Amino acid sequence: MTINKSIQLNARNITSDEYFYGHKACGGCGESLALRLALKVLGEEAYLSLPAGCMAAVSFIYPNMAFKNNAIITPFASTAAVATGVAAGLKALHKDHLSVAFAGDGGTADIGIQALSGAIDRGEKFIYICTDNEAYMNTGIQKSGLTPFGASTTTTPAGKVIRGNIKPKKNMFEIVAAHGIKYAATASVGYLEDFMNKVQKAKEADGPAYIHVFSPCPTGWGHESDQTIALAKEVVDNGLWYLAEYENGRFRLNKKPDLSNDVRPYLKGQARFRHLKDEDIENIEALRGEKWAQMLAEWQ
Amino acid sequence: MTINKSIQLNARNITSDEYFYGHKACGGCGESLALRLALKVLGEEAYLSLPAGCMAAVSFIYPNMAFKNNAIITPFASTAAVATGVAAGLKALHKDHLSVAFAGDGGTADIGIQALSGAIDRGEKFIYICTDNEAYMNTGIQKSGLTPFGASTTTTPAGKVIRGNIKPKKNMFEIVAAHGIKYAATASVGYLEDFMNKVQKAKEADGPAYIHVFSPCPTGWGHESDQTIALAKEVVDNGLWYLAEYENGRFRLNKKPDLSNDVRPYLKGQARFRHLKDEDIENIEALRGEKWAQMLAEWQ
Amino acid sequence: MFEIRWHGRGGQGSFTGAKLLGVAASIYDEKFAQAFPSFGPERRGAPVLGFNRISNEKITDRSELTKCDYIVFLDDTLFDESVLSDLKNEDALILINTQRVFSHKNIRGIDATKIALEILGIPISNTVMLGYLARYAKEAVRYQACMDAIRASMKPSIAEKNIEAFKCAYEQGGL
Amino acid sequence: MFEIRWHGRGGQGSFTGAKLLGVAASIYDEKFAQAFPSFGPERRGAPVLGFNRISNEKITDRSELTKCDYIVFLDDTLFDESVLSDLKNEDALILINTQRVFSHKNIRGIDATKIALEILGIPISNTVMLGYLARYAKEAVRYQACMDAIRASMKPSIAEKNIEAFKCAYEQGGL
Amino acid sequence: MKNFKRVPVPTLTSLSDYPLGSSCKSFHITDQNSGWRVFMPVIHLDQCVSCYRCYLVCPEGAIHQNEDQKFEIDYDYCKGCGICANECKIKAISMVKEEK
Amino acid sequence: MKNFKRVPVPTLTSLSDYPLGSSCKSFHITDQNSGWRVFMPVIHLDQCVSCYRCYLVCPEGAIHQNEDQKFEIDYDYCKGCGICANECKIKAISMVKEEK
Amino acid sequence: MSRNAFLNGDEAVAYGVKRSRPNVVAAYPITPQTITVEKISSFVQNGELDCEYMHVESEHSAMACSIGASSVGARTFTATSSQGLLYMAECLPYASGARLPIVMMNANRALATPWNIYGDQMDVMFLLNSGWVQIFVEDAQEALDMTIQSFKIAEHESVMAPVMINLDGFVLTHTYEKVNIPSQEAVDQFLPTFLGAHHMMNDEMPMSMCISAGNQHNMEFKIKQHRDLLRALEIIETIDSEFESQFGRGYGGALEGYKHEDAEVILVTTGSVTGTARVVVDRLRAEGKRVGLVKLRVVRPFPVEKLMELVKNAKTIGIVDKNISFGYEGTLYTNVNSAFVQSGIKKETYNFIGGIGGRDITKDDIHEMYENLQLASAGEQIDAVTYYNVRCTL
Amino acid sequence: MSRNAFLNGDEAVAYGVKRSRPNVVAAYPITPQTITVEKISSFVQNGELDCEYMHVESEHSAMACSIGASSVGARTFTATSSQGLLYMAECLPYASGARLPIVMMNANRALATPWNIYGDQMDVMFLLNSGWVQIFVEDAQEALDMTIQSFKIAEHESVMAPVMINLDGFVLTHTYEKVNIPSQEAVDQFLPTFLGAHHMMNDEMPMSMCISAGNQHNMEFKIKQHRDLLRALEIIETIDSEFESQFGRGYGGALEGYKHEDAEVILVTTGSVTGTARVVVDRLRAEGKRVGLVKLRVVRPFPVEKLMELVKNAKTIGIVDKNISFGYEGTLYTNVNSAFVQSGIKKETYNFIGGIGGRDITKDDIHEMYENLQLASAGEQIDAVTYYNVRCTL
Ligand SMILES: Cc1ncc(C[n+]2csc(CCOP(=O)(O)OP(=O)(O)O)c2C)c(N)n1
Ligand SMILES: Cc1ncc(C[n+]2csc(CCOP(=O)(O)OP(=O)(O)O)c2C)c(N)n1
Ligand code: SF4
Ligand code: SF4
Ligand code: SF4
Ligand code: SF4
Ligand code: SF4
Ligand code: SF4
Ligand SMILES: [Mg+2]
Ligand SMILES: [Mg+2]
Repeated sequence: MTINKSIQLNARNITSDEYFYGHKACGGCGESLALRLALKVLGEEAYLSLPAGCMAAVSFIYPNMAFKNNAIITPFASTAAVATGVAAGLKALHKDHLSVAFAGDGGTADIGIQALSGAIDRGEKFIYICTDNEAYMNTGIQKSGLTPFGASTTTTPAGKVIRGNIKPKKNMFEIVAAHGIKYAATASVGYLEDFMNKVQKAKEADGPAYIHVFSPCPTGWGHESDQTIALAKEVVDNGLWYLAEYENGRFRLNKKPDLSNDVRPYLKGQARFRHLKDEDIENIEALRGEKWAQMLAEWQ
Repeated sequence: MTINKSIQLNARNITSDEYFYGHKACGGCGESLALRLALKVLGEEAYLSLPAGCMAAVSFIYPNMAFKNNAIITPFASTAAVATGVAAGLKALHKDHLSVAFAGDGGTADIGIQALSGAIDRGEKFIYICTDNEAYMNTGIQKSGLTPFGASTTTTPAGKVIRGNIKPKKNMFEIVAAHGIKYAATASVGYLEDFMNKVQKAKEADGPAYIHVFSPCPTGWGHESDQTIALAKEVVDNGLWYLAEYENGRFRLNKKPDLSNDVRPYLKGQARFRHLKDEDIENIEALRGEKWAQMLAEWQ
Repeated sequence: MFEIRWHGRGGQGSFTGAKLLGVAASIYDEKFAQAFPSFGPERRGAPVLGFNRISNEKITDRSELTKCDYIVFLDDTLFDESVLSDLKNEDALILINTQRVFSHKNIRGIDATKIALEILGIPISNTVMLGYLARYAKEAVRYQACMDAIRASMKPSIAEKNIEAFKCAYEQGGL
Repeated sequence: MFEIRWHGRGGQGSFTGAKLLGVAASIYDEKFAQAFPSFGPERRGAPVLGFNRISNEKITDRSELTKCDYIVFLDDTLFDESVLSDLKNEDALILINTQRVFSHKNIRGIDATKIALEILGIPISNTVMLGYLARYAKEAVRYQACMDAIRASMKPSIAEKNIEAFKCAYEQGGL
Repeated sequence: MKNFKRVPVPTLTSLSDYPLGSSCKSFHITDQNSGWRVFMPVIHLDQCVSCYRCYLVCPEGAIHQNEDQKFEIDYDYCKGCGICANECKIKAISMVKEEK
Repeated sequence: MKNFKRVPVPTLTSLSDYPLGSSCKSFHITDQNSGWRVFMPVIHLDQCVSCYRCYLVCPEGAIHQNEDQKFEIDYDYCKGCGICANECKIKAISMVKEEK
Repeated sequence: MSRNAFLNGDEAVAYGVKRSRPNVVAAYPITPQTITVEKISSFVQNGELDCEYMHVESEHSAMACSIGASSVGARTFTATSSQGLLYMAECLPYASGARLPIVMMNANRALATPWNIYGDQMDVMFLLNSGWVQIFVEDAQEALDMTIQSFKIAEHESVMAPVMINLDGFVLTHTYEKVNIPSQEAVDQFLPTFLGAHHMMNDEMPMSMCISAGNQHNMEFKIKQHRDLLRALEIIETIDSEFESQFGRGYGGALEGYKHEDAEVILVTTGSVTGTARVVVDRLRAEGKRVGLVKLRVVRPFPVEKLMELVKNAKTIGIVDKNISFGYEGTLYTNVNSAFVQSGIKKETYNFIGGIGGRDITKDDIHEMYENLQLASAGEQIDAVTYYNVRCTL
Repeated sequence: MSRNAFLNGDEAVAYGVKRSRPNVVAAYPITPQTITVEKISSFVQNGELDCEYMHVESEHSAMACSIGASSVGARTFTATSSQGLLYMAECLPYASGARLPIVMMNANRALATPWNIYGDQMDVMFLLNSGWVQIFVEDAQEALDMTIQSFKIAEHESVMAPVMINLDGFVLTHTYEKVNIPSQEAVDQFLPTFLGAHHMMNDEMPMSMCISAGNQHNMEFKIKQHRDLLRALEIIETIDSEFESQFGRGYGGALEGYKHEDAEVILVTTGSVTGTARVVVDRLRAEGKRVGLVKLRVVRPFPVEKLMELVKNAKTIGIVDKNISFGYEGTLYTNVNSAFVQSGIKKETYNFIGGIGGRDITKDDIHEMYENLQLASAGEQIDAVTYYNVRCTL
């Protein structure tokens, strides 16, 4: 249970070229960092598909195009469909390039899950990277299926009767794994080498691959823009997020956090959790406990 | 590992009333039997939602309405959405009735999976029953995500280059379970008491429940109409289908088949498998072996 | 313009009969032909219809076909006297696969199932009924064209038997 | 008709300033007002605009606002001399939150951030700039209406401080 | 089904005879399906042991217990699929060719 | 980015100057983002130990190693988020108020 | 007691919804509709509105959930825009065929591709055949008032059809102005609790809904729906009058004329551009020009007769379209032209297309439209279709 | 060598597709389109057609996959109908805005609710604003030929737009007739391999596609698309002529007149009903009646000028619509009427709505339409819109 070391990409041996530049994301945006580094692993020959969402919105504003790669914005619901269409087209034309999709949590777990499920099921090679900032950010911080329990969003505000979001996060990683996908992993921009190496494994997988990367959003979460990496690390260290892989039909945990870590420092740094009462925080800790109990029991 | 005996519904103690009658399904249709018996468990107060598919097509042909219950045909992609809309409407109007969805394999695993995923995620009580006849039957036997490996359908015909469907069935039951649903189960019209009792458990579940019932289709599979029950039993006995439950976050197998059983008698009775070569059949047996290895390892 | 209606059950091959007739008239003869099934959500076992139009000129009419020159029944349980009113004229005929004897002047019967069982070994009587129809509808379709159509449309393994069945009905008008 | 444009950065509250002005004029005064933001996919940190129209008659105009009576800058790094051409007439003014000194006859500066920091304890200068605007745009909006608007729109805990900040700019035109 | 009554086909002479929307009363059955049958099941009551199996497995719900506790077939809706005959363990049901 | 060149804003005087469809050449960057910054990062090269961390974590890719192997910031695209400064373990980067 | 508030169009709709006391709201976020659903969520989370709020996973499901809820008799609201509207397209004739009185706000926005979040009316014009009542509003007050009216129209037993309220994206949805929020009591009086209808699922007489009807019957179902929608025009007028007598604000029903009676040339507009045109009309009238305006408030059912009545004295008519039917012309133009032909009235009509993808329609543009209409009236040849404010040569 | 076969419309399209050698086919089944995709699958599984066949999970994805494939320069085909067409609605202007030359067969079928699998044209008429070239065919041969032509139209560098080929459900899709299948060599000559285009993703100059364009630019993108689609009319005519000279079968381009030159009354039709109308025209001509027919083959771009040319000698025009825009009238009627107004030509036009939900349009119906048109010509008052074959009173 250690961070995978089989392939060793790091800041020094990845390409110094940039394939994602000049975009209009907010300063300190976690998603944009995930894209930037993923592309350094994937290379400029990869064909990219991105649905509506922050990353598309900040990167294709005519006449400013932030990707060096071939890239296409997809209808919001059809990231994986367009990406596999691209893959099929390239295959039919005998062009040996990788088709890679990047989508947000809403675009993945909600409106895009059907296209993703179908694409995995078809079994053709492509990579899908979900950048999870835990809400619909591009439209102004609405609740998605991956918004965590307790978070205040604009559609689950901290109200007098209902205090923020009352549903836990969807188990997107496990849902994908249940499709019997070739390779799937979770990651965090707090652990960037781990993330890059997982992208590399996805690249080498013999079929569809999925990576779910936790990506803080200063604007949507209400934290200082310089805290993005720190929060993304802390959330792994306190067990509210986990690093894991699914390969050859088996799950593997990459890192075991100290579950006695207090979750408060993590929550306190973010406006979206500021309203939480002690009982809410206890609930969050309880959910964490349940999740880890299940993972530790089943994923060894 | 025995068929669940906690609740004991059987032919003698279910209601003798019929709530599904005079429909235009083919003689010997497995799906229609599943519906008929499920309704005897659910009762006539349940509100039903059915998408396009054989069951809707044969039951709502003006002026012939085969359901005694309140019932609505839904757009093909939105069974679970309509059903949860019905549930929300009933709740808002303070009417305490169950909302139940019945959909085919295509309507569930392909075009309807997004609505289903969203509905489970919202966590409100409703029951979703997938009647799996392993293809799009209403439109004339096209491959769905639940068509098994090797089956010839009209979009995966037994051709000179490609012999039938080359993809295994989607793991629909596990995908649903990965959502952390309250109750999920697989069943077969070959084991009707088991099915009815699972419907009863779904009814009692405190949140969304899902049942996936294997339902032979004489027309689409090319078997004699009187073999429907026999095949649905045989497929469980030879391990090509399985009876299982997911409850409180845990899987449970209800029946362990004899995996040394030859799959040929089952396949031979069906025109859709008639073209299979020995190597294809070996492949089917290998897939069966893998699946059971996984289930036996993880679901005990 | 000849207009023909076929009655059968989902699964009995009545529409295949209509298609064979169309192929014969339009591909293996100089005529023009349409063949179309009854449209609808019919399931296996439910009564279904098939239709033909055959003409010396190009057929552009796409409306439903109501009055017929010939009505063919692949199964006598589907027959009902009321269809007599769908006949186009005095000479129009109803052709039924039956063991029964009909005395109406516009009705002809043949035990096509028996022929099919004898020659083909299965109770699929569409090619027999095609032969029976061709026996009467000589202006609509030629004998040879029908045989060519069967040969071209069926797997060689079964084509010859079907031609034999066809011939039997065509030539003997039954046994 | 008074037309006003606010310049700020995503997150600085420039549009809140425009909204307060609109509330003051149309709810706490007898005037009619519109307030609308610049429309677009701007992210936090990017320059954004806010607009007001204020009139004695009902405002139905929905077109873009180009020439202004007042242009307010919440951050002097956003200011650029070229905006002078957007002023409607000789009397039109540009009001800037700045420590710098501008000598142009149509430009007035105030160190709003300093006032905000002193009175509110945070560098959010929109109510200060509203006060500074109200000081000049007396025909567009009344002093009392602005205070009512702030009181009604903000949480009591911060409303009074903001009124103080507003007053400071309104009365002293800076410190 | 026991004591089941079909409803008459509605007379539709004006648009107001048509339902509003795309709705119709539930369990509004105007048709029968007996025409679908090629073979018909016949229960030999002398052999029948009232095991309920045929009643359970009929996809049409066309078998029911009548007032005398005997199993009976509603031939208006039986499609002749043969499942009951096949599933009756003691072969108390036989399939016979339908006559017109 | 090292040696990065912006392209000029296209002149669009007739419809034929517009791209076909909704396409545009990739990496067609006409804008800069320096106006977004309120604070700017300054690398103190004397302290820097070339650990690559700031380069790795910058969401803008605005930090690169120049010809002299020194880490350098492309101020045209740095948005001043402060991540680099925060992540530099030895605090070799400081954030200073942007002046116009 | 009614009260005044400074609201944008989206918020105004949200208050209209709150006052209408829906049982179920199901919606999916999309710019520029989001403020409406955010506001409604906050009403719910604050306990100010007692309804089932469904966080759905897509617009197709937003409409499908609405169909489900409405089909058991729940008063149901949803809101969308642009891509979302098209994503739920399949469900729109579905709901109207089922005669479900769902009310939906649509924030008019451009369609991809290229992507664009600004306001034009391509989205709704795409969907005119959907069987929904299509209402366009001009300002935030009308948005609030029509939200309330819409429920009453939709649920009227002779209408029983879904209603879409169209608000121009940003220029209406995001522009704040003073809005009067009527009191709950007054609205309750105007819009009583919805009690369901016989064709909906219910416990007394279970219903089968959204059934199929073969070629024997389908046409009659569809003609009935069409007939009733045509007849709804009258009810829309009546409800607007009732609203006016209770709240003192009326909108002229399906169409409102402005200085049209003696106008020689008339511009036909929908939505927010009407307001800008009013300014231009006033100016031109001040100069003595006989120009007028007709605001098309209801585009389905299409008010042929009333339109003919309002423009009857004019010689030349201009139709402003914030949409293009690619390969033809503006869709309102097509619709209005047909009204003339079928009424047997010959007028010269001209199409002014503008505002695509959020492009401003300026007062100068409208001024020019009027000038062109006057030239045409005077016998000069002008193009049938003109594109305004295109920033380069064709 | 070409050969004759007895095919239904769906199969004819499948053969047209096979001959066009697509690189990618992505489709989802729906009655009455299924036969086409089944046939194509069998070509693929038998090794007769070398293409990537994608078994997608929905129509939205069918079109999205097509967009993906086409955007890298692959020749792409898909097919759908009715509910499926509406389910992918969002992707249609998406593809056309991106100028992707996708070809799609649409089996025209009624829209739910009530559900109905029969043929009418409500589905395509719902989508006329989508930026697709809309072609309607009359028989199986035309279906096959137009499939081949469609790829050539779509991929023409000045058109570069997706094309939809509409076949009336069942009456065309399921009706068998003799069809000539041209040889592969001949088709290869007519339709060369598609080599992609500069605006598509490629290795030489990477492209960003389906980008966003704000209010500064969006309108120009859209106007360019619109302008090019209008100009495509001419190319459609040319390609049809080229096809005719190579294969001996031409269809008259966007419109085909039948005995129209000296006709006093003309019926305008689309699709299969044209064939039935031909029979009636012949009969009436035999009786000496001056009746004619105009078959509208291309509805987008809308061929205003050519239509005016073909009907110019007629006094009264009838438009047959197999669709209703609820709350207005038949959509073709609306479109044709506008063409008259913008051309400044005054004719009396009448709308004949029939065939909804698969209701037969009989020869007697058409006979009656002609009779009514003649009455109208003679000055009698007839209704602007008449519904044919409604089996009960309104
Ligand atoms: C069909 C459709 N519905 C809604 C939208 C509006 N929309 C665009 S981006 C977005 C939110 C994206 O959220 P997520 O996928 O989490 O990405 P993020 O912006 O957070 O990176 C929404 C709701 C759309 N573009 N298309
Ligand atoms: C959006 C949409 N796409 C396609 C269809 C066509 N369609 C109706 S039923 C059906 C197949 C249903 O298959 P399944 O869900 O497996 O149910 P079954 O008929 O096998 O019981 C299809 C493809 C449709 N009605 N709507
Ligand atoms: S809103 Fe969040 S995800 Fe979107 S660009 Fe800003 S920081 Fe990134
Ligand atoms: S096709 Fe199959 S599933 Fe459909 S009604 Fe017939 S037997 Fe049942
Ligand atoms: S299955 Fe046989 S024994 Fe059992 S009740 Fe039926 S007929 Fe009688
Ligand atoms: S034959 Fe089939 S339908 Fe008839 S009673 Fe037996 S099981 Fe039921
Ligand atoms: S993080 Fe600090 S030490 Fe490391 S390279 Fe950057 S400036 Fe130098
Ligand atoms: S401040 Fe942010 S954007 Fe600027 S160089 Fe540092 S990490 Fe990059
Ligand atoms: Mg997100
Ligand atoms: Mg199925």
